[in-house]
Amino acid sequence: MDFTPTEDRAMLKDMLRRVLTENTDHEKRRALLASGAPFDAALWAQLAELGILGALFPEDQGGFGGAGFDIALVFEELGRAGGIEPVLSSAILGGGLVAQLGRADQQALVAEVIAGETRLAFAHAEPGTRYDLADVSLALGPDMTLSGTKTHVLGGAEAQMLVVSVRESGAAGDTDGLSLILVPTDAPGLTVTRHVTVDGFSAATVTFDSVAVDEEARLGTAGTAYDVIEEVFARATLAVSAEALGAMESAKEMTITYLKERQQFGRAIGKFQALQHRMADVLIEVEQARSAVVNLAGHLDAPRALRERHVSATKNLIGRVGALVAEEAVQLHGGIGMTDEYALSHFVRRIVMIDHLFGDVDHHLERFIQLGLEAA
Amino acid sequence: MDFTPTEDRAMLKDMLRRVLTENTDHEKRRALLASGAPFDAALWAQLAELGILGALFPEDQGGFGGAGFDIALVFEELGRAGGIEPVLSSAILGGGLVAQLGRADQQALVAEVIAGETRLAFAHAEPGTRYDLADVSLALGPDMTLSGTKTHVLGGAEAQMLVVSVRESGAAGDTDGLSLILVPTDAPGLTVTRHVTVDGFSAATVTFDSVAVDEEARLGTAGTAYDVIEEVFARATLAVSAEALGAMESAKEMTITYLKERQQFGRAIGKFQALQHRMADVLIEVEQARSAVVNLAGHLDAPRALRERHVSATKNLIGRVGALVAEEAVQLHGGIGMTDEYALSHFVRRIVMIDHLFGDVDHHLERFIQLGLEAA
Amino acid sequence: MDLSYTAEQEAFRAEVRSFLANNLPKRLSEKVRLGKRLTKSEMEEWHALLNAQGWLAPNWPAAYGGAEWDAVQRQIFEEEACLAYAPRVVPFGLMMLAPVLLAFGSEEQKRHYLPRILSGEDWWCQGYSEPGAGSDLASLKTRAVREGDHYVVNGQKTWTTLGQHANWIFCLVRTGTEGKPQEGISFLLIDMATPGVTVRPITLIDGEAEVNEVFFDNVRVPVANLVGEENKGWTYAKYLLTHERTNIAGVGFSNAALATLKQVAASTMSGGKPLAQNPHFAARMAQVEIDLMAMRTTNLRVVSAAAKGQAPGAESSMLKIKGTQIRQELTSLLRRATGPDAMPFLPDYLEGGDNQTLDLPEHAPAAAPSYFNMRKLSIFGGSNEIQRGIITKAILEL
Amino acid sequence: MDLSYTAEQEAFRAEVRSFLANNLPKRLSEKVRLGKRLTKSEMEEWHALLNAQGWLAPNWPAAYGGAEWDAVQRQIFEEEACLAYAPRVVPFGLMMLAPVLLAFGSEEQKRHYLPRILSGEDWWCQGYSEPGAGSDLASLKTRAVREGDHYVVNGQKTWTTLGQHANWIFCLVRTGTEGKPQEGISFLLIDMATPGVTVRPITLIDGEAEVNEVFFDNVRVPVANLVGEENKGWTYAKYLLTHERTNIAGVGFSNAALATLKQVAASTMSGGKPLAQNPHFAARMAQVEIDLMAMRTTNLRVVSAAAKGQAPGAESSMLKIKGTQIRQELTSLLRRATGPDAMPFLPDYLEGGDNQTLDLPEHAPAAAPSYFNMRKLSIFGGSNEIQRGIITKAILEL
Repeated sequence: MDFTPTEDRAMLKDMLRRVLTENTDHEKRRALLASGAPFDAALWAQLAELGILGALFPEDQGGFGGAGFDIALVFEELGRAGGIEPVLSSAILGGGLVAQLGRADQQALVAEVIAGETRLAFAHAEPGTRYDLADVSLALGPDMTLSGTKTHVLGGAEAQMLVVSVRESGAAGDTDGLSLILVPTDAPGLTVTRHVTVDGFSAATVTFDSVAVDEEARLGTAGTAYDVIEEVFARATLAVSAEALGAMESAKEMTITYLKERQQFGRAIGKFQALQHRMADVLIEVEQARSAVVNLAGHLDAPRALRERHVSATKNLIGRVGALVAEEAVQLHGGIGMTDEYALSHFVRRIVMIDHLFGDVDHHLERFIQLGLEAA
Repeated sequence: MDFTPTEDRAMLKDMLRRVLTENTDHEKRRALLASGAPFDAALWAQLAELGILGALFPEDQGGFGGAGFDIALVFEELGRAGGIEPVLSSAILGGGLVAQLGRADQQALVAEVIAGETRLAFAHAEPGTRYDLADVSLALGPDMTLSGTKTHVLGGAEAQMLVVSVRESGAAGDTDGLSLILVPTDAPGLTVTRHVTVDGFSAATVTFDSVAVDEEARLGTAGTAYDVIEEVFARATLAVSAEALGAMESAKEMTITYLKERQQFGRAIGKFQALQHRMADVLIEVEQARSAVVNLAGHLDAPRALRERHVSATKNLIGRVGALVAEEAVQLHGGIGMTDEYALSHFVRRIVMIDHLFGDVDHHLERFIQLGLEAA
Repeated sequence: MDLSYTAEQEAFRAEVRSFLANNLPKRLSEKVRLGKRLTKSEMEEWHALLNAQGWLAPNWPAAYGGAEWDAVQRQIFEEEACLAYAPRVVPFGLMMLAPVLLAFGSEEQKRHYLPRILSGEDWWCQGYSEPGAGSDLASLKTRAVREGDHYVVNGQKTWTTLGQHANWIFCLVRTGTEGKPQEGISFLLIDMATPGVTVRPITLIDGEAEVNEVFFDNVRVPVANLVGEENKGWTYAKYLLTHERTNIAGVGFSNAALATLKQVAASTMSGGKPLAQNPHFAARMAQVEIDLMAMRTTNLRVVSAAAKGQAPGAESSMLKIKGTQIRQELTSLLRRATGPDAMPFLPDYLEGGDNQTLDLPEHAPAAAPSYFNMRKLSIFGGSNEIQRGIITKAILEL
Repeated sequence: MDLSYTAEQEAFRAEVRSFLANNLPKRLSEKVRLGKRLTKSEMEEWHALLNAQGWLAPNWPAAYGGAEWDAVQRQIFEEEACLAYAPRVVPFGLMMLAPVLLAFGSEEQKRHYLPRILSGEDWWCQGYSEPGAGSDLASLKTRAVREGDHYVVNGQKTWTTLGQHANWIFCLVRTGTEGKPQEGISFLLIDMATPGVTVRPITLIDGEAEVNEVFFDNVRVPVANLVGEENKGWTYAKYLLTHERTNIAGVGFSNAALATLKQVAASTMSGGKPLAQNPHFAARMAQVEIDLMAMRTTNLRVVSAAAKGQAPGAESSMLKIKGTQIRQELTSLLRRATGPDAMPFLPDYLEGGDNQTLDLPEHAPAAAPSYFNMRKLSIFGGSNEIQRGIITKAILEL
């Protein structure tokens, strides 16, 4: 029972926070987005160079971390700074899948991901699918060509290579029959259409028009990808939960500062007891969110049933607390909290939209109940 | 569209409030309960004499009211005063069933109920049943005897006659096959065991040991009682919703008064903004509760689907708002709000326990959804 | 007590419904239904259609071209217009300036300005809020100094909704510094074409530039543009707050939002069945529907009292708070119903582009932006905290 | 970061579990499990069993018979004891008076009083609150006037939990009237057998007489019964609030309450299937379970920092609030799970009667009374509003 970070992690955290503080701010991010750039390329290179991407992989995969608490640390800081760099899409999702399943020759990709030279993305969702991981229809038949659409592909337009989930047998919703295929984004017949998300990230729709793949492109054994997808989504859920926590910390701190500085009716609005008590509740719930992140980080390598129980508990709690923190931060700020030019807007959008990633509060509440009934 | 009470109702309301104000208070109620008396017999006689029971029946049943707004008016005032007299059990439930279904000779009972001379009760729930109205097992077979148990019979120990729901065909949960039988409480083989409820009302468990009944005792046609039971429960739901509203009004007024009078940290606690804002929210929700009561009162004679939609909407809202008002009233009072000797305790217990009568918030939320799906 | 409408009221409802069916351009209602943003000319189009019908100014006297509807009629119109997804009428001239002019303006002002509001010649915006003031409206700093026949105005207003389309602005300005802050405020009408007026749009959290900052740099305003008496502007502004806040509960909007939500929940598949049959989502949806059923009646109770001449005071604060909570919950549920499809940000589509290449459900692009935009409801127009303060003083008397 | 317990801690847990299995009388744990009320002798029985084991005073120094457990050990014991439905140890002497004596009492006081707490010879109760004071503790009025070798005490205390069983009371009394209200308060030990002490039970909203009023009418208390210095009592009382509020989150209680709730939900039929499978009820139950999973960790984070010597300050206010919310929600859910069977009021059964004639499920009679009783959690011991004030000052620095 020890809640102190190890010395290595404490150092990494300090360094990451310093780099992000020095290199990101709201003005810069707005200018970047206005220019059409998907993220800050210089910062991306720096993160790779400093080993931030390597911290997300264990030693046997070429990194120097990869544990739940490493992921939590990195993403909490990214969330706190409001980074929009494709760490989640390339390292946790794409890189995580290749590292778990890739053959020796494919593992070279992981080293490139860690170096920031290659970016991967995971093309999984399809039109009309929701949060069910097995809801995949894109068929890979004996002719080894793909035709269809993948949506909401995070970082898809900036990736050189996609990990694509495909169905080789069964029907949408079956956990059996799923495979993963590596497809370069410049493959003939593949079209990537980029869009920006509400919270400023870059995503894409990917269409496949008779895109030919071969057996070499396969990640792992045919038809058995579901378990690894679920495991990588557990890691991704931890990542965005920690990111939401970091963004909540920023929103909370901005709000406390604002309460102290903003004068109304002749005094700082932080002197109004009704606002004080609401802020106290926000504080308590942010601590609960932190505990939820700790719980999932500490159970990321637990047996599947226990791990997934924490996945759903944590994502549900993060979603509930996130909505409270985001909405209270805006409300306690008043008008200024509604403006795009004030940094709070970015944190609020990110906190709220994270509920739409990897399952929302309702999805995970239902799943938590279901897992409990299965265990009983 | 008119939300002003008719002149007759306004007069009835004034009179009833005056009578209740003059004749009930918390000390008197505590003394009554401590003495073992189930209710104030003198007040009961006075209510009957003043026509309060008659106001709950339409003219063609020997009363002079009986509309939703009459029921709402009477029970809001009973709730406001904290009355524990058996108006619900005798007039709305027992009396309502006899008035709806009774033969000409049985209708004489209604006149006795209105006069307060005879008290009826409705023996319906059975051990382990919950809020499903059709969950009745007590069998009436060809030998015309009853053996079994009815629980939670409101006013059962003070009634001269019981309306008993019995099953003549089908299984527990079927809406078909239910009948109603009139059984005197002194019938051989019938035992009434009285208990007090958490909120100070009198109830009973009734056991039947080969109690013989005859065809004459039947209310209405065999096997078809469900629709009338549902209708009478709609009226009862309105009654307890209005009663809860009245109790909320009292709890709210006591709390506002307390906030003005109670000094802490050198000023009235009502000057603390955090408490002011919570009280404002209580006020808003009590207005919502009033609207919910109005909605149900106004749709009590609507077609079944519309009526029951309002039954479930109103009871759900009353349950939610009731819990908020009760819990905030206690909390804003502090310690004194926790004591039995302070009148608030009675209102709080009644408001909360009304959620356990005729279906709680969850039951009616689920039912509201179900009715919506059926209508769609 | 009677929950039913009179025959006249039902006939009126039928007339409104028929007018909407025959006159509301589908082009506009589809944009409203999908949460898209209307252009200036589209807003003007609907304004003109209502004016032609004589229904543009429900609460003005007939002498000035008003419809003279009572509160229940206005409520009926509001409900029907919202359910038909009619654009909202831009309220600043019609509902906010006009009542002040009618009550406190000179005959000349009424005769000059009111017809131009109806005709659409003048588009008014509101200059109340200032960057430093917020909920503490009376602490405003924009100054108007008398110089001969003019006031010279310097300062800044903010949160000026649709100010980018307006040619006139009605402002609260400081003309006196003595006494309480409320005492030195005047109500001034300013032509935005006057030299020294600058409008800067503010992009909000949803990505839309719906509000503006308005700067005044030595703007010369004829003294004739003062409404009522100098230093009495606070009284006129407060008059609006207590007497003219019809539809503050937003019942019509909520009815329409609930209808949209139900339709989306019925057509969105989740775990192999419609989301409307998911018990958790259905529970949230049912709860807000139940709250709305009660609030419709709460609103009618206040409206019907107002129709009897009892001016709604702090009751409108209660309606504002509950109405806000319900509207925000409805947009929150629509966002969540939309699931992953709520993520893409498609400003071109929202600004009116006919299609989007991502093949999303039609309601998806506006789901998240509308949710973020609706956070304003509990902030602007007197924050819900200010409303709780009003309730505390006026009803609780604490 | 490491969420697992050390081998020593796991061994300790096993030892606790085994002790409970072998020593906790089923007679007592069944009463606790069913929410029944323990008699004085039953509470004394458990006190004696723990004393025999040397586990009665976890945080006392060994020299005085304490177990000297660290914060994590105490947490483990608490969890296991609660899950085994052990009675709670009456805390007033052990956890509240003793730390004050150890820190501020004279050697003589320690040697005299501490052993008698362990042996059960003295049953202490707490005399802090007064009818007029409430959350404003420092405004207390009970006066102690020095007359020779005695203080003469006059006044009234209230909310004195289990005072009906106690023979001693530790009191905050006013010995000075100058300066701030906090400055003239002293900490006095009073033998309740002294003439002039009267105890009057207060029946609470749940029907139980758990708390009392204690009246002092010219009660003569030897000066030797003063703890520490005169007029310094406020410091000693505050010491308790910041240093000795272990288990304020009530995680152990909540674990046990959740276990009971789940068992009831699994065995209660509703609409033909167990209530645990009703999606609405299951959702409420899952949500509070998820909150509790997080709070367990929040609590351990604070406890583990405390074990490292970082005194928990305002963090315990956060734990108090969240812990209260969870415990109250759990009793609220149990009440609702019980349905109509929660209605009968059966005080005899709750006071220990073995059966009830109504044939209700065993947990039913306590369901509603426990819900009402637990409302006290957010009021007594520093109301949740007071805790939010502490957070505002100490953490938010507003």
